[in-house]
Amino acid sequence: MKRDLLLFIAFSLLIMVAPQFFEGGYLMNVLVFVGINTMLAIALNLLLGYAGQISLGHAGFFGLGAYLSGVLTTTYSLNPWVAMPVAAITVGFLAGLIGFPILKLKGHYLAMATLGLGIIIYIVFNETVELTGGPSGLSAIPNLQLAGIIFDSDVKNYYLIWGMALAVMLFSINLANSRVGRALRAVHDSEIAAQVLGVNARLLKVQIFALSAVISSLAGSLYAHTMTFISPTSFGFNFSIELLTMVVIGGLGSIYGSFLGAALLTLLPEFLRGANDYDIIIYGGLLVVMVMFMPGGLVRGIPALFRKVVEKVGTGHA
Amino acid sequence: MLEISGVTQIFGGVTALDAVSFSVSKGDITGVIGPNGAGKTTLFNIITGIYHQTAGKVLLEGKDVTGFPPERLARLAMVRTFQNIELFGGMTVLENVMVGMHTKSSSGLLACALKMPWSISEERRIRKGAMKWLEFSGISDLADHPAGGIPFGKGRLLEIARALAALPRIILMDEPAAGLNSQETLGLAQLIKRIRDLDITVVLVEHDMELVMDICDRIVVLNLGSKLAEGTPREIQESPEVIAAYLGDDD
Amino acid sequence: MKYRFTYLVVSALLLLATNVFAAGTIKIGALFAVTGPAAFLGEPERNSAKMVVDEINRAGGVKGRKLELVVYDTAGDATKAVQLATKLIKDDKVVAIIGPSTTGETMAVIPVVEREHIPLVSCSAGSKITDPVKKWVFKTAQNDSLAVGRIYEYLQKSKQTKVSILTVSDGFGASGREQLKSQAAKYGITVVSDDTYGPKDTDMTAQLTKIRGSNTQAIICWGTNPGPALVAKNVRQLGIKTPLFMSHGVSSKKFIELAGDAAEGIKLPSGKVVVADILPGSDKQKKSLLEFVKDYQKHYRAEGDHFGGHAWDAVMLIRNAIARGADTAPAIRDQLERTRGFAGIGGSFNYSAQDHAGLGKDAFVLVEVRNRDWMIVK
Amino acid sequence: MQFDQILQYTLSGLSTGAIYALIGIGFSIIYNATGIINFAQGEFVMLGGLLTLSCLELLKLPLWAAIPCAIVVSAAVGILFERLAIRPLRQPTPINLVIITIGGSILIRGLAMLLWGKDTHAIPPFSGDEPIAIGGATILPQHLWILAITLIIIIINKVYFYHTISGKAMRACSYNRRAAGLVGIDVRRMVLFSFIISSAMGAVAGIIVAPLTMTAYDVGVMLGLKGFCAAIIGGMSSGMSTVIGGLLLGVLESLGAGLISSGYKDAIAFIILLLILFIRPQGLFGKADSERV
Repeated sequence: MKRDLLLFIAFSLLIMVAPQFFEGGYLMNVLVFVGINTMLAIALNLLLGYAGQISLGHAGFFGLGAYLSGVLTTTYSLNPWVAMPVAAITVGFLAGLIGFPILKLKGHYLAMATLGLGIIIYIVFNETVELTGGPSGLSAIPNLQLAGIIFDSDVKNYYLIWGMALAVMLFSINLANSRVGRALRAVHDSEIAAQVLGVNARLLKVQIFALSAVISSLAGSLYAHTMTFISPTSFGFNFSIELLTMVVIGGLGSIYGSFLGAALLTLLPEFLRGANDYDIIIYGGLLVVMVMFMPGGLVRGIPALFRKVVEKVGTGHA
Repeated sequence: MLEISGVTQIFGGVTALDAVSFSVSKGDITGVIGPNGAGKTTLFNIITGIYHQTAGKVLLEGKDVTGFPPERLARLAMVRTFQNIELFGGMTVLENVMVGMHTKSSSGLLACALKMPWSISEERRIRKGAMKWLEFSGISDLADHPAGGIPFGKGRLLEIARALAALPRIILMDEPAAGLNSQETLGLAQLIKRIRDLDITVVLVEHDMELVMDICDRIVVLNLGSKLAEGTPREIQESPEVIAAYLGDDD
Repeated sequence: MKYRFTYLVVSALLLLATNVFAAGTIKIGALFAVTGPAAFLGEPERNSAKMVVDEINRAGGVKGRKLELVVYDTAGDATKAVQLATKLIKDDKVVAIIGPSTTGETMAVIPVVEREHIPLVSCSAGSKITDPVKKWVFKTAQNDSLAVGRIYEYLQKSKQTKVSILTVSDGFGASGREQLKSQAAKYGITVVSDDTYGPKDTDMTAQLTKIRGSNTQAIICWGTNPGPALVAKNVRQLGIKTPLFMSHGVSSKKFIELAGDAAEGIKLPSGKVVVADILPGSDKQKKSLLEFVKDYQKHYRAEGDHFGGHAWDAVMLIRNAIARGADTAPAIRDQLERTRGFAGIGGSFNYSAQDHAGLGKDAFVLVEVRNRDWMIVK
Repeated sequence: MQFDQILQYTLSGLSTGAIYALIGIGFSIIYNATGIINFAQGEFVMLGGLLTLSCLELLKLPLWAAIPCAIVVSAAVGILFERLAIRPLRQPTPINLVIITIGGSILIRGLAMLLWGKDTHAIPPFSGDEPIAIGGATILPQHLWILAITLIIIIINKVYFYHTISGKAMRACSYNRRAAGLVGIDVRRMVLFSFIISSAMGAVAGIIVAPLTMTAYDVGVMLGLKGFCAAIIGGMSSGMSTVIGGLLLGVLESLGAGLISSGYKDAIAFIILLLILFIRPQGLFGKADSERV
């Protein structure tokens, strides 16, 4: 408990001083997106890593948040700070509603159903042209403002988004180590045993599905207000897969793992800049290799690898 | 305490249970025995709401609980353990037992995540309670070990501790001695008796006759889906039908 | 992990190295969708931009200074486009940016360049990029409205008033659909049916069957390869005799190759590049066009298309601005706005404070596919 | 509403549906033998088309030789995929399998992009492209090819699964893998077989459809998903129900695009998918099965 808190404080401090090292540079901009992706990866991880329920449609919830915020603040001139919770509650409610039938499904079937859901949402973004601007996108979404500060630069957005992301992290760490979090993990390990102990597995899964959608929606709203422009392509099937990759690479059921996965996958294209056409292969290859050789993700795999190397070196000398 | 009346289960044309009726009185240790395929585990699954029977009723403390899902039965203070222990392997031993206290705590999702004062104090209470049950089962030294890595025998004890943490009035155990060595079985017998002393009704399915005869107050014998006999251990041992159908069979 | 570290060190060294050499050169950034669904735009654009920068440098640069082109691939993704625009400005310190390839990406990048005061010469077609005019944003691709106007003008002349439109559901199709619907009334045309198809669809007979059942006099399909080729084939299969029009999105040999015989008789508005060799000698653009086609053939052994032309124009416009003495971002912007009568690939550019699109109707010619080649429709 | 319009919608729908059916059966075969939903199934459709193209243009093979060549190579890729990605998996949980087949599909698609580029390619029709009139509707000779080949494949399938030893063994695996293993069936071999058969079938689908729809490195994604919808409607059967599921899906899509809204055409397929999963997870024609819920 104490250790968790210390770790979190250390992590937060690191995040907060980080901008001192690359103030103003392009990396700041990438780090803003690392923040948004961290929120999304945590949202998916709560569902996939803790509750053991897969979703291949999370880009849809992310998009719903972004579009609701975007449309409410442009067409209906709502204050962004009002639009954001309105969007989140709406998305949470919708997710809860669809959650009951969809979470009855298991494994591959759940994967396909959520995938279908994501694609339907994507098509709706494309087709409701009067509302969303359709494939051409929605522009002139206002930046967030707080006490006279307009969040329109990378540095300001960095603090805004990482503030939110850290809050989501703390929220999730607390949740994971609580009565509800334990019940969730119990459902993941043995649904039947959890039920016998009085855990309403179905309700719990729906709750987490809705919570996960709410966090994704918040990330979507922040994305919309940071980018000030959104179009459907950012919320397609590919992005759902990218999120899944982040969670798996980082480590299922680890909040810091989600951060690692999000950071790696957001920064990776920067390293691969020279290998334009090859990045899709590296991407697919990474997914395959991780599942095969490091099923616990980076957050567990790296320490294990380290131990192995230390052992090898140790025995080598002996 | 628990009353089974006319429970019938048909799986795709095969009758697994045929109008089984018996009752369990409060504070007893009741054993359900029978050869393989007698329908013991099926019966347990029906009582605990995992299967839904084709016909018949289950009454818990006089209340008709037929068709209730397992989580609702848990709230009515009935819990069970499994034949192939179902531990939460990704969690520590202590956390496993803490899940057992689920019905005895109430903090919701938001309260937990936002660390509301009442949820913090509840968490403290859960931890304390769970520790107590670990001590009761004699495995408190394993509290911080991952449950996935402990020996099988300890896993049994953990599963029982976890079930007890739900403060049940009745506990059903599916073959608690399966896979245990004789030393561990002796310990188990002691534990089950201590559970009864807490005024918890125990129903168990078991193959280990020695154990059953030693600890049970009453025994129900199933054979091929029907009830064959019911009585005290002595009565069962002397029943000619049981000897013919079951004890004669060297199992 | 160690590997990555080495990689970092090496790339950092490389970066330093380029910076040293870069003294005296002028850095121009470029964002193209080289991969992803809009790769048919991004790839020729990147190729053309690189080619023309090489040519300029080989000829001694501009006013004795070499140009350096920094190209990033956006994969057609608006988020990436914004990140990379920031990277170009903050890390590479470019004085102007060319691209991005699609309207969506351009709209996403606009707030960045407006904030950072870097001129952007977009290669995408959406009218809303420069309407209303934004101080730092220019474009080279012809507005969709001009292409639509070309078709409608022709229909009006041949006294046809009822059209069916079939547009692809992506940014290109959506923008065309908007223009087709909004401009119809001006030419006395009514849109009798309005259908869309998905960019990955493989069969459009359902939409066309519906169109066949209407009393339409012309079918206008707005999309980029391969969809329109399928539409052409489906039209032929269904035995529809109504004249078929396409957009400038398919004015490349690739379309004729894909649609085969079904392409015969299809008319579409096109940049002049595909008919460069048969243009009348009086055409001001002819010289640029022939030069572009020849260079592209030489460099890439492929036919240059007008998408590549947008990037060519963008580089040349910036080059000319620099040649007029500008070497900082604000100066380049001001000089761009003073561009008059530049005969490029997309048309004759005349920018002004009120017009950052710069092209007139003559940017498009109406062409028809005949004998697997393009003919100019008079 | 005219009759010949409806006829045209139906005919177009049937030929698209036949392709969905072939891909759907591929899904079902692997699912039944292994319990895996192979998200890479669509990529074999892409491989079929593009490999045929290469055989025609690079190797200058005639069409009748290019097609089997493409099928064999696709099946070989299927073998590699099973050997390198599925078999060595240490923790074959459903989630890991979903992820690894997705990873595999991205990888295959990426390699195809490198090999064949990003362009769309046209493939000549098997026998001319003069439209054939049926009532008020018109179809192409290629449509007849599609329907005929689908029919032949279904018959071969039936013969294989019901009248050959290895087919029967495969069916045994699908009923109960453990029991099949106990009676001496080499389950791993059957798994490999299932990958070979379904990748070959995916390739056939890709080959016969390519002359109509053209082909590119990324055509597999949507077709694969639609094929999955067909399989779900058919209750994951590797026989007639999935075929009917595919045809039904094709016709509904085509009618939906013509009569309701062309923009929501793809949404129709997925709404059907969700409805079936919610209401009748055993498929339209199947008996209840506790596996899916």
